[in-house]
Amino acid sequence: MIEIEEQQGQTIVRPGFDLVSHRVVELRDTILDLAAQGRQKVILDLVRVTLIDSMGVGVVVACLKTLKQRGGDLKVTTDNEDIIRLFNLLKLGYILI
Amino acid sequence: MIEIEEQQGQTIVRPGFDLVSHRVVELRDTILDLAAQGRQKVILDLVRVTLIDSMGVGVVVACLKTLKQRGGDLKVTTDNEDIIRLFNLLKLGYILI
Amino acid sequence: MAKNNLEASCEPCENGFKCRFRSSEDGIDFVEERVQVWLSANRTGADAFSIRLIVREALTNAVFHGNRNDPAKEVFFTLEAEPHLLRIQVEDQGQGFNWRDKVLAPLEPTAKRGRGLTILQTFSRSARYNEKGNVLTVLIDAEGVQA
Amino acid sequence: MAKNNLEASCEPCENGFKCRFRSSEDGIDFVEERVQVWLSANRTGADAFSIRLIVREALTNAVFHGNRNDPAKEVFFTLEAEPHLLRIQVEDQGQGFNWRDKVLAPLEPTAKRGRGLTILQTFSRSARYNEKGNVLTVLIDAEGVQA
Ligand SMILES: Nc1ncnc2c1ncn2[C@@H]1O[C@H](COP(=O)(O)OP(=O)(O)O)[C@@H](O)[C@H]1O
Ligand SMILES: Nc1ncnc2c1ncn2[C@@H]1O[C@H](COP(=O)(O)OP(=O)(O)O)[C@@H](O)[C@H]1O
Repeated sequence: MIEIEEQQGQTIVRPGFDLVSHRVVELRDTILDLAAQGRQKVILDLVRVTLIDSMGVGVVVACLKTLKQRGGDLKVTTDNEDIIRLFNLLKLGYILI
Repeated sequence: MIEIEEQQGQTIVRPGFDLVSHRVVELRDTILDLAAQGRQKVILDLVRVTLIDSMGVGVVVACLKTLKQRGGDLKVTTDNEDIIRLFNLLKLGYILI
Repeated sequence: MAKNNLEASCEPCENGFKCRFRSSEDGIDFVEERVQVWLSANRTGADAFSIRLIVREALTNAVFHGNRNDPAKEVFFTLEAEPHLLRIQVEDQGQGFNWRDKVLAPLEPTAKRGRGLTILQTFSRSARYNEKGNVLTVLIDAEGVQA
Repeated sequence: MAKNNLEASCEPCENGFKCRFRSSEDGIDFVEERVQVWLSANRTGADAFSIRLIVREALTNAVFHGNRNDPAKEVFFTLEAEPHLLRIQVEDQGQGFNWRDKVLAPLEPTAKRGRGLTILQTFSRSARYNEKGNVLTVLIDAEGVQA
Protein backbone atom coordinates (compact mmCIF):
# COMPACT_ATOMS: atom_id res chain seq x y z
CA MET A 1 0.00 0.00 0.00
CA ILE A 2 1.22 3.46 -0.89
CA GLU A 3 -0.42 6.52 0.69
CA ILE A 4 -0.55 9.74 -1.29
CA GLU A 5 -1.28 13.13 0.20
CA GLU A 6 -1.21 16.68 -1.14
CA GLN A 7 0.30 19.38 1.03
CA GLN A 8 1.07 22.93 -0.06
CA GLY A 9 1.72 22.05 -3.67
CA GLN A 10 3.84 19.04 -2.77
CA THR A 11 2.87 15.41 -3.05
CA ILE A 12 3.75 13.22 -0.10
CA VAL A 13 4.27 9.58 -1.05
CA ARG A 14 4.31 7.13 1.86
CA PRO A 15 5.07 3.50 0.96
CA GLY A 16 3.79 0.97 3.46
CA PHE A 17 6.43 -1.68 2.72
CA ASP A 18 10.19 -2.10 2.72
CA LEU A 19 11.90 -0.84 -0.42
CA VAL A 20 13.68 -4.04 -1.37
CA SER A 21 14.00 -6.25 -4.42
CA HIS A 22 11.57 -5.95 -7.28
CA ARG A 23 8.82 -4.89 -4.91
CA VAL A 24 10.00 -1.33 -5.44
CA VAL A 25 8.55 -1.32 -8.95
CA GLU A 26 5.19 -0.36 -7.42
CA LEU A 27 6.76 2.72 -5.87
CA ARG A 28 8.43 3.71 -9.13
CA ASP A 29 5.20 3.36 -11.10
CA THR A 30 3.29 5.43 -8.55
CA ILE A 31 5.80 8.27 -8.68
CA LEU A 32 6.03 8.19 -12.48
CA ASP A 33 2.22 8.33 -12.66
CA LEU A 34 2.23 11.37 -10.41
CA ALA A 35 4.88 13.02 -12.58
CA ALA A 36 2.77 12.33 -15.68
CA GLN A 37 -0.14 14.11 -13.93
CA GLY A 38 2.07 17.13 -13.37
CA ARG A 39 2.67 16.42 -9.68
CA GLN A 40 6.41 16.76 -9.79
CA LYS A 41 7.33 17.96 -6.32
CA VAL A 42 7.49 14.77 -4.34
CA ILE A 43 8.32 14.13 -0.70
CA LEU A 44 9.04 10.45 -0.16
CA ASP A 45 8.10 9.76 3.46
CA LEU A 46 9.81 6.60 4.75
CA VAL A 47 8.05 6.49 8.13
CA ARG A 48 6.76 2.95 7.45
CA VAL A 49 9.95 1.67 5.82
CA THR A 50 12.42 -0.35 7.88
CA LEU A 51 14.81 -1.42 5.11
CA ILE A 52 15.97 -0.16 1.71
CA ASP A 53 18.40 -2.15 -0.41
CA SER A 54 20.37 -1.23 -3.52
CA MET A 55 17.33 -1.72 -5.75
CA GLY A 56 15.27 0.55 -3.53
CA VAL A 57 17.93 3.23 -3.62
CA GLY A 58 18.19 2.80 -7.40
CA VAL A 59 14.47 3.46 -7.80
CA VAL A 60 14.62 6.55 -5.61
CA VAL A 61 17.49 7.93 -7.70
CA ALA A 62 15.73 7.07 -10.97
CA CYS A 63 12.55 8.84 -9.83
CA LEU A 64 14.56 11.87 -8.73
CA LYS A 65 16.17 12.09 -12.17
CA THR A 66 12.84 11.88 -14.00
CA LEU A 67 11.24 14.48 -11.75
CA LYS A 68 14.21 16.86 -12.12
CA GLN A 69 14.08 16.54 -15.91
CA ARG A 70 10.49 17.75 -15.71
CA GLY A 71 11.39 20.67 -13.48
CA GLY A 72 10.31 18.89 -10.30
CA ASP A 73 12.18 17.48 -7.32
CA LEU A 74 12.20 14.61 -4.85
CA LYS A 75 13.25 14.72 -1.22
CA VAL A 76 13.33 11.88 1.28
CA THR A 77 12.15 12.26 4.85
CA THR A 78 12.90 9.75 7.60
CA ASP A 79 13.88 9.60 11.26
CA ASN A 80 15.41 6.15 10.84
CA GLU A 81 19.10 6.43 11.75
CA ASP A 82 20.02 3.37 9.71
CA ILE A 83 18.37 4.67 6.57
CA ILE A 84 20.01 8.08 7.03
CA ARG A 85 23.35 6.29 7.35
CA LEU A 86 22.68 4.26 4.21
CA PHE A 87 21.96 7.39 2.14
CA ASN A 88 25.05 9.10 3.57
CA LEU A 89 27.31 6.14 2.84
CA LEU A 90 26.07 6.10 -0.74
CA LYS A 91 26.81 9.83 -1.05
CA LEU A 92 23.11 10.62 -1.28
CA GLY A 93 22.74 12.58 1.93
CA TYR A 94 21.75 15.63 -0.11
CA ILE A 95 18.46 13.92 -0.95
CA LEU A 96 17.33 13.91 2.70
CA ILE A 97 15.24 16.79 3.99
CA MET B 1 60.16 8.17 12.45
CA ILE B 2 59.50 5.25 10.14
CA GLU B 3 60.66 1.75 11.13
CA ILE B 4 61.66 -0.65 8.40
CA GLU B 5 62.00 -4.39 8.87
CA GLU B 6 62.62 -7.32 6.54
CA GLN B 7 60.60 -10.46 7.05
CA GLN B 8 60.45 -13.42 4.71
CA GLY B 9 61.06 -11.39 1.57
CA GLN B 10 58.59 -8.72 2.60
CA THR B 11 59.39 -5.24 3.84
CA ILE B 12 57.43 -4.07 6.84
CA VAL B 13 57.06 -0.28 6.99
CA ARG B 14 55.87 1.09 10.33
CA PRO B 15 55.26 4.86 10.42
CA GLY B 16 55.47 6.41 13.90
CA PHE B 17 53.10 9.29 13.18
CA ASP B 18 49.55 9.93 12.01
CA LEU B 19 49.12 9.85 8.25
CA VAL B 20 47.60 13.29 7.81
CA SER B 21 48.24 16.39 5.73
CA HIS B 22 51.53 16.86 3.96
CA ARG B 23 53.36 14.92 6.66
CA VAL B 24 52.61 11.81 4.65
CA VAL B 25 55.19 12.84 2.05
CA GLU B 26 57.85 11.21 4.24
CA LEU B 27 56.02 7.90 4.07
CA ARG B 28 55.62 8.12 0.30
CA ASP B 29 59.32 8.88 -0.20
CA THR B 30 60.33 5.98 2.04
CA ILE B 31 58.18 3.50 0.14
CA LEU B 32 59.29 4.80 -3.26
CA ASP B 33 62.93 4.49 -2.14
CA LEU B 34 62.30 0.89 -1.14
CA ALA B 35 60.67 0.21 -4.50
CA ALA B 36 63.68 1.72 -6.28
CA GLN B 37 65.88 -0.71 -4.31
CA GLY B 38 63.79 -3.60 -5.54
CA ARG B 39 61.94 -4.07 -2.26
CA GLN B 40 58.48 -4.15 -3.77
CA LYS B 41 56.51 -6.33 -1.42
CA VAL B 42 55.48 -3.93 1.31
CA ILE B 43 53.41 -4.44 4.43
CA LEU B 44 52.34 -1.09 5.85
CA ASP B 45 51.92 -1.66 9.58
CA LEU B 46 49.70 1.02 11.14
CA VAL B 47 50.17 -0.06 14.76
CA ARG B 48 51.41 3.42 15.74
CA VAL B 49 48.91 5.34 13.62
CA THR B 50 45.78 6.77 15.24
CA LEU B 51 44.44 8.80 12.31
CA ILE B 52 44.60 8.80 8.52
CA ASP B 53 42.94 11.50 6.45
CA SER B 54 42.23 11.76 2.73
CA MET B 55 45.82 12.76 1.97
CA GLY B 56 47.10 9.76 3.91
CA VAL B 57 44.79 7.42 2.03
CA GLY B 58 45.85 9.06 -1.24
CA VAL B 59 49.49 8.32 -0.51
CA VAL B 60 48.78 4.70 0.38
CA VAL B 61 46.89 4.26 -2.91
CA ALA B 62 49.63 6.01 -4.91
CA CYS B 63 52.31 3.76 -3.37
CA LEU B 64 50.22 0.68 -4.06
CA LYS B 65 49.92 1.68 -7.74
CA THR B 66 53.65 2.24 -8.13
CA LEU B 67 54.50 -1.05 -6.43
CA LYS B 68 51.99 -2.97 -8.55
CA GLN B 69 53.40 -1.47 -11.74
CA ARG B 70 56.76 -2.91 -10.72
CA GLY B 71 55.31 -6.31 -9.99
CA GLY B 72 55.13 -5.73 -6.25
CA ASP B 73 52.27 -5.24 -3.81
CA LEU B 74 51.24 -3.32 -0.72
CA LYS B 75 49.01 -4.52 2.08
CA VAL B 76 47.90 -2.64 5.16
CA THR B 77 47.79 -4.21 8.61
CA THR B 78 45.99 -2.66 11.57
CA ASP B 79 43.79 -3.62 14.52
CA ASN B 80 42.33 -0.14 14.72
CA GLU B 81 38.59 -0.45 14.16
CA ASP B 82 38.25 3.15 13.04
CA ILE B 83 40.94 2.82 10.42
CA ILE B 84 39.44 -0.43 9.15
CA ARG B 85 36.09 1.36 8.86
CA LEU B 86 37.72 4.23 6.97
CA PHE B 87 39.27 1.90 4.39
CA ASN B 88 35.98 0.02 4.04
CA LEU B 89 33.94 3.19 3.55
CA LEU B 90 36.35 4.30 0.84
CA LYS B 91 35.96 0.91 -0.90
CA LEU B 92 39.56 0.01 -0.06
CA GLY B 93 38.90 -2.89 2.26
CA TYR B 94 40.71 -5.19 -0.18
CA ILE B 95 43.99 -3.51 0.77
CA LEU B 96 43.76 -4.75 4.39
CA ILE B 97 45.44 -8.01 5.33
CA MET C 1 5.52 -16.44 4.17
CA ALA C 2 4.57 -19.87 2.84
CA LYS C 3 5.10 -19.70 -0.91
CA ASN C 4 3.68 -22.62 -2.81
CA ASN C 5 6.42 -22.97 -5.34
CA LEU C 6 9.26 -22.10 -3.07
CA GLU C 7 11.82 -24.86 -2.87
CA ALA C 8 13.91 -24.00 0.08
CA SER C 9 15.23 -25.65 3.21
CA CYS C 10 16.99 -24.64 6.35
CA GLU C 11 18.82 -26.56 9.08
CA PRO C 12 20.80 -25.67 12.17
CA CYS C 13 24.57 -26.10 12.14
CA GLU C 14 27.22 -25.46 14.76
CA ASN C 15 26.70 -21.91 16.07
CA GLY C 16 24.28 -20.97 13.31
CA PHE C 17 22.27 -22.35 10.44
CA LYS C 18 22.35 -23.18 6.75
CA CYS C 19 19.75 -22.67 4.03
CA ARG C 20 19.52 -23.60 0.38
CA PHE C 21 16.95 -22.59 -2.21
CA ARG C 22 16.30 -22.68 -5.93
CA SER C 23 16.85 -19.31 -7.56
CA SER C 24 13.88 -17.02 -6.93
CA GLU C 25 13.12 -13.77 -5.23
CA ASP C 26 10.94 -15.60 -2.71
CA GLY C 27 14.04 -17.53 -1.69
CA ILE C 28 15.67 -14.26 -0.69
CA ASP C 29 12.70 -13.34 1.50
CA PHE C 30 12.70 -16.84 2.98
CA VAL C 31 16.34 -16.60 4.08
CA GLU C 32 16.01 -13.03 5.32
CA GLU C 33 13.15 -14.19 7.53
CA ARG C 34 15.20 -17.11 8.88
CA VAL C 35 17.97 -14.63 9.68
CA GLN C 36 15.57 -12.36 11.55
CA VAL C 37 14.23 -15.27 13.56
CA TRP C 38 17.75 -16.43 14.42
CA LEU C 39 18.84 -12.91 15.39
CA SER C 40 15.93 -12.45 17.75
CA ALA C 41 16.72 -15.79 19.43
CA ASN C 42 20.47 -15.11 19.72
CA ARG C 43 21.92 -12.02 21.32
CA THR C 44 24.74 -11.10 19.04
CA GLY C 45 24.93 -7.36 19.60
CA ALA C 46 25.15 -7.11 15.82
CA ASP C 47 23.28 -4.40 13.98
CA ALA C 48 20.10 -5.98 12.56
CA PHE C 49 19.72 -3.41 9.79
CA SER C 50 23.25 -4.05 8.48
CA ILE C 51 22.72 -7.80 8.57
CA ARG C 52 19.36 -7.73 6.78
CA LEU C 53 20.86 -5.43 4.15
CA ILE C 54 23.98 -7.52 3.67
CA VAL C 55 21.96 -10.73 3.44
CA ARG C 56 19.65 -9.25 0.80
CA GLU C 57 22.47 -7.80 -1.30
CA ALA C 58 24.48 -11.00 -1.19
CA LEU C 59 21.48 -13.18 -2.07
CA THR C 60 20.22 -10.81 -4.77
CA ASN C 61 23.59 -10.98 -6.53
CA ALA C 62 23.71 -14.77 -6.16
CA VAL C 63 20.20 -15.24 -7.59
CA PHE C 64 20.23 -12.66 -10.37
CA HIS C 65 23.88 -12.24 -11.39
CA GLY C 66 25.31 -15.61 -10.36
CA ASN C 67 22.46 -18.01 -11.17
CA ARG C 68 20.75 -15.63 -13.66
CA ASN C 69 17.49 -16.46 -11.92
CA ASP C 70 17.65 -20.01 -13.32
CA PRO C 71 15.48 -22.15 -11.00
CA ALA C 72 17.60 -25.17 -11.89
CA LYS C 73 20.43 -23.51 -9.96
CA GLU C 74 20.57 -23.23 -6.21
CA VAL C 75 21.90 -20.74 -3.70
CA PHE C 76 23.59 -21.92 -0.49
CA PHE C 77 23.55 -19.69 2.56
CA THR C 78 25.35 -20.15 5.88
CA LEU C 79 25.34 -17.98 8.99
CA GLU C 80 27.75 -18.80 11.81
CA ALA C 81 28.62 -17.01 15.02
CA GLU C 82 32.31 -16.71 15.89
CA PRO C 83 33.78 -14.79 18.81
CA HIS C 84 32.72 -11.16 18.26
CA LEU C 85 31.81 -11.85 14.65
CA LEU C 86 29.10 -13.24 12.44
CA ARG C 87 30.25 -15.02 9.32
CA ILE C 88 27.84 -15.16 6.38
CA GLN C 89 28.63 -17.21 3.32
CA VAL C 90 26.66 -17.21 0.07
CA GLU C 91 27.46 -19.56 -2.77
CA ASP C 92 25.83 -19.57 -6.19
CA GLN C 93 26.10 -21.97 -9.13
CA GLY C 94 27.05 -19.36 -11.70
CA GLN C 95 30.30 -18.79 -13.55
CA GLY C 96 31.76 -16.39 -11.03
CA PHE C 97 33.02 -12.97 -12.12
CA ASN C 98 35.98 -10.67 -12.17
CA TRP C 99 35.33 -9.30 -8.69
CA ARG C 100 38.78 -7.66 -8.45
CA ASP C 101 37.68 -5.08 -11.00
CA LYS C 102 34.10 -4.80 -9.84
CA VAL C 103 34.84 -4.12 -6.17
CA LEU C 104 37.03 -1.21 -7.24
CA ALA C 105 34.42 0.26 -9.59
CA PRO C 106 33.65 3.88 -8.69
CA LEU C 107 30.59 4.53 -6.56
CA GLU C 108 28.39 6.75 -8.74
CA PRO C 109 25.86 8.48 -6.48
CA THR C 110 23.49 9.27 -9.35
CA ALA C 111 23.59 5.91 -11.14
CA LYS C 112 20.52 3.67 -11.14
CA ARG C 113 22.51 0.53 -10.39
CA GLY C 114 25.82 -0.69 -9.08
CA ARG C 115 25.48 -0.16 -5.30
CA GLY C 116 25.36 -3.79 -4.16
CA LEU C 117 29.09 -4.38 -3.85
CA THR C 118 29.57 -0.99 -2.21
CA ILE C 119 26.93 -1.82 0.39
CA LEU C 120 28.53 -5.21 1.04
CA GLN C 121 31.89 -3.53 1.61
CA THR C 122 30.75 -0.52 3.63
CA PHE C 123 28.31 -2.29 5.98
CA SER C 124 30.56 -5.23 6.83
CA ARG C 125 33.86 -5.80 8.55
CA SER C 126 35.04 -7.51 5.39
CA ALA C 127 33.49 -8.96 2.22
CA ARG C 128 35.66 -11.28 0.15
CA TYR C 129 35.14 -13.62 -2.81
CA ASN C 130 36.79 -16.90 -3.63
CA GLU C 131 39.03 -16.75 -6.70
CA LYS C 132 36.24 -17.70 -9.10
CA GLY C 133 33.74 -15.24 -7.63
CA ASN C 134 30.80 -17.53 -6.83
CA VAL C 135 31.38 -17.75 -3.08
CA LEU C 136 31.12 -14.60 -0.99
CA THR C 137 32.19 -14.53 2.67
CA VAL C 138 31.12 -11.56 4.76
CA LEU C 139 32.26 -10.85 8.32
CA ILE C 140 30.11 -8.62 10.50
CA ASP C 141 31.01 -7.21 13.90
CA ALA C 142 28.99 -8.76 16.70
CA GLU C 143 30.27 -7.72 20.12
CA GLY C 144 27.83 -9.93 21.90
CA VAL C 145 28.94 -13.28 20.51
CA GLN C 146 31.07 -15.24 22.98
CA ALA C 147 30.91 -18.50 21.06
CA MET D 1 52.70 22.65 19.45
CA ALA D 2 53.91 26.27 19.73
CA LYS D 3 54.66 27.34 16.19
CA ASN D 4 56.47 30.65 15.90
CA ASN D 5 54.72 31.97 12.88
CA LEU D 6 51.32 30.61 13.67
CA GLU D 7 48.70 33.32 13.85
CA ALA D 8 45.75 31.69 15.47
CA SER D 9 43.35 32.34 18.30
CA CYS D 10 40.67 30.49 20.14
CA GLU D 11 37.91 31.55 22.53
CA PRO D 12 35.04 29.83 24.29
CA CYS D 13 31.50 30.48 23.11
CA GLU D 14 28.14 29.20 24.30
CA ASN D 15 28.36 25.38 24.46
CA GLY D 16 31.64 25.23 22.58
CA PHE D 17 34.44 27.35 21.17
CA LYS D 18 35.59 29.33 18.16
CA CYS D 19 39.00 29.54 16.50
CA ARG D 20 40.41 31.61 13.66
CA PHE D 21 43.77 31.32 11.94
CA ARG D 22 45.66 32.56 8.92
CA SER D 23 45.90 29.91 6.20
CA SER D 24 48.59 27.37 7.06
CA GLU D 25 48.89 23.69 7.78
CA ASP D 26 49.96 24.49 11.34
CA GLY D 27 46.61 26.18 11.79
CA ILE D 28 44.90 22.87 11.03
CA ASP D 29 46.99 21.11 13.70
CA PHE D 30 46.28 23.94 16.14
CA VAL D 31 42.51 23.60 15.77
CA GLU D 32 42.59 19.80 15.84
CA GLU D 33 44.44 20.01 19.15
CA ARG D 34 41.88 22.46 20.57
CA VAL D 35 39.16 20.03 19.52
CA GLN D 36 40.88 17.12 21.26
CA VAL D 37 41.27 19.15 24.45
CA TRP D 38 37.63 20.19 24.34
CA LEU D 39 36.48 16.62 23.70
CA SER D 40 38.39 15.24 26.64
CA ALA D 41 36.88 17.91 28.93
CA ASN D 42 33.32 17.40 27.67
CA ARG D 43 31.60 14.06 27.59
CA THR D 44 29.78 14.09 24.30
CA GLY D 45 29.63 10.40 23.52
CA ALA D 46 30.75 11.38 20.02
CA ASP D 47 33.30 9.31 18.18
CA ALA D 48 36.67 11.06 18.52
CA PHE D 49 38.13 9.51 15.38
CA SER D 50 35.22 10.75 13.22
CA ILE D 51 35.47 14.23 14.69
CA ARG D 52 39.23 14.53 14.24
CA LEU D 53 38.88 13.29 10.68
CA ILE D 54 36.00 15.63 9.84
CA VAL D 55 37.79 18.60 11.38
CA ARG D 56 40.94 17.91 9.38
CA GLU D 57 39.11 17.39 6.07
CA ALA D 58 37.00 20.50 6.51
CA LEU D 59 40.00 22.65 7.47
CA THR D 60 42.25 21.21 4.77
CA ASN D 61 39.70 22.14 2.11
CA ALA D 62 39.24 25.61 3.61
CA VAL D 63 42.99 26.30 3.72
CA PHE D 64 44.06 24.74 0.43
CA HIS D 65 41.02 24.91 -1.87
CA GLY D 66 39.14 27.86 -0.37
CA ASN D 67 41.96 30.21 0.66
CA ARG D 68 44.53 28.65 -1.68
CA ASN D 69 46.93 28.67 1.25
CA ASP D 70 47.08 32.48 1.10
CA PRO D 71 48.21 33.63 4.57
CA ALA D 72 46.37 36.91 4.03
CA LYS D 73 43.15 34.89 4.21
CA GLU D 74 41.74 33.43 7.40
CA VAL D 75 39.76 30.35 8.33
CA PHE D 76 36.99 30.53 10.96
CA PHE D 77 36.10 27.46 12.95
CA THR D 78 33.23 26.92 15.40
CA LEU D 79 32.30 23.86 17.44
CA GLU D 80 29.04 23.88 19.37
CA ALA D 81 27.20 21.22 21.33
CA GLU D 82 23.47 20.89 20.72
CA PRO D 83 21.18 18.22 22.15
CA HIS D 84 22.57 14.89 20.87
CA LEU D 85 24.63 16.65 18.22
CA LEU D 86 27.86 18.51 17.66
CA ARG D 87 27.74 21.27 15.07
CA ILE D 88 31.00 22.19 13.37
CA GLN D 89 31.20 25.18 11.05
CA VAL D 90 34.17 26.09 8.87
CA GLU D 91 34.29 29.29 6.86
CA ASP D 92 36.99 30.29 4.40
CA GLN D 93 37.61 33.52 2.50
CA GLY D 94 37.77 31.94 -0.94
CA GLN D 95 35.39 32.19 -3.88
CA GLY D 96 33.32 29.20 -2.93
CA PHE D 97 32.69 26.40 -5.42
CA ASN D 98 30.05 24.44 -7.23
CA TRP D 99 29.53 21.98 -4.38
CA ARG D 100 26.31 20.57 -5.89
CA ASP D 101 28.37 18.88 -8.60
CA LYS D 102 31.34 18.01 -6.41
CA VAL D 103 29.41 16.23 -3.67
CA LEU D 104 27.90 13.97 -6.33
CA ALA D 105 31.25 13.16 -7.96
CA PRO D 106 31.86 9.40 -8.06
CA LEU D 107 34.03 7.93 -5.34
CA GLU D 108 36.98 6.41 -7.22
CA PRO D 109 38.66 3.89 -4.92
CA THR D 110 41.93 3.93 -6.87
CA ALA D 111 42.28 7.69 -7.40
CA LYS D 112 45.01 9.61 -5.58
CA ARG D 113 42.70 12.46 -4.60
CA GLY D 114 39.08 13.38 -4.21
CA ARG D 115 38.12 11.64 -0.95
CA GLY D 116 37.62 14.70 1.27
CA LEU D 117 33.97 15.39 0.44
CA THR D 118 33.16 11.67 0.63
CA ILE D 119 34.68 11.46 4.10
CA LEU D 120 32.77 14.55 5.22
CA GLN D 121 29.52 12.99 4.02
CA THR D 122 30.07 9.43 5.22
CA PHE D 123 31.44 10.19 8.71
CA SER D 124 28.86 12.84 9.63
CA ARG D 125 25.14 13.00 10.17
CA SER D 126 25.04 15.74 7.54
CA ALA D 127 27.51 18.02 5.76
CA ARG D 128 26.06 21.02 3.92
CA TYR D 129 27.44 24.15 2.26
CA ASN D 130 25.99 27.62 2.02
CA GLU D 131 24.96 28.59 -1.51
CA LYS D 132 28.35 30.10 -2.35
CA GLY D 133 30.32 27.16 -0.99
CA ASN D 134 32.67 28.87 1.46
CA VAL D 135 30.81 27.90 4.65
CA LEU D 136 30.51 24.24 5.57
CA THR D 137 28.26 23.06 8.39
CA VAL D 138 28.71 19.51 9.65
CA LEU D 139 26.44 17.77 12.17
CA ILE D 140 27.85 14.83 14.12
CA ASP D 141 25.90 12.45 16.34
CA ALA D 142 26.75 12.90 20.02
CA GLU D 143 24.43 10.90 22.26
CA GLY D 144 26.02 12.28 25.37
CA VAL D 145 25.23 15.95 24.83
CA GLN D 146 22.26 17.12 26.92
CA ALA D 147 22.89 20.84 26.33
N1 LIG E 1 27.52 -13.63 -7.64
C1 LIG E 1 27.83 -12.98 -8.78
N2 LIG E 1 28.06 -13.66 -9.92
C2 LIG E 1 28.35 -13.02 -11.09
N3 LIG E 1 28.48 -11.67 -11.18
C3 LIG E 1 28.28 -10.94 -10.08
C4 LIG E 1 27.94 -11.53 -8.83
N4 LIG E 1 27.81 -10.55 -7.93
C5 LIG E 1 28.05 -9.38 -8.57
N5 LIG E 1 28.33 -9.60 -9.87
C6 LIG E 1 28.68 -8.59 -10.90
O1 LIG E 1 29.06 -7.39 -10.25
C7 LIG E 1 28.30 -6.29 -10.76
C8 LIG E 1 28.08 -5.24 -9.68
O2 LIG E 1 27.17 -5.74 -8.72
P1 LIG E 1 26.40 -4.74 -7.75
O3 LIG E 1 27.39 -3.78 -7.18
O4 LIG E 1 25.63 -5.56 -6.79
O5 LIG E 1 25.45 -3.87 -8.69
P2 LIG E 1 24.18 -4.27 -9.57
O6 LIG E 1 23.66 -5.56 -9.02
O7 LIG E 1 23.23 -3.10 -9.37
O8 LIG E 1 24.69 -4.36 -10.98
C9 LIG E 1 27.04 -6.91 -11.32
O9 LIG E 1 26.46 -6.10 -12.32
C10 LIG E 1 27.54 -8.25 -11.85
O10 LIG E 1 28.11 -8.06 -13.11
N1 LIG F 1 36.25 25.23 0.62
C1 LIG F 1 36.38 25.00 -0.69
N2 LIG F 1 36.55 26.03 -1.57
C2 LIG F 1 36.68 25.82 -2.89
N3 LIG F 1 36.68 24.59 -3.47
C3 LIG F 1 36.53 23.52 -2.66
C4 LIG F 1 36.37 23.66 -1.25
N4 LIG F 1 36.26 22.43 -0.72
C5 LIG F 1 36.33 21.56 -1.75
N5 LIG F 1 36.50 22.20 -2.92
C6 LIG F 1 36.56 21.60 -4.28
O1 LIG F 1 36.05 20.28 -4.22
C7 LIG F 1 37.00 19.35 -4.76
C8 LIG F 1 36.90 17.99 -4.07
O2 LIG F 1 37.40 18.10 -2.76
P1 LIG F 1 37.85 16.80 -1.95
O3 LIG F 1 36.77 15.75 -2.10
O4 LIG F 1 38.19 17.22 -0.58
O5 LIG F 1 39.10 16.20 -2.73
P2 LIG F 1 40.57 16.79 -2.93
O6 LIG F 1 40.79 17.80 -1.85
O7 LIG F 1 41.44 15.58 -2.80
O8 LIG F 1 40.55 17.36 -4.32
C9 LIG F 1 38.35 20.03 -4.61
O9 LIG F 1 39.27 19.56 -5.56
C10 LIG F 1 37.98 21.49 -4.83
O10 LIG F 1 37.90 21.78 -6.21
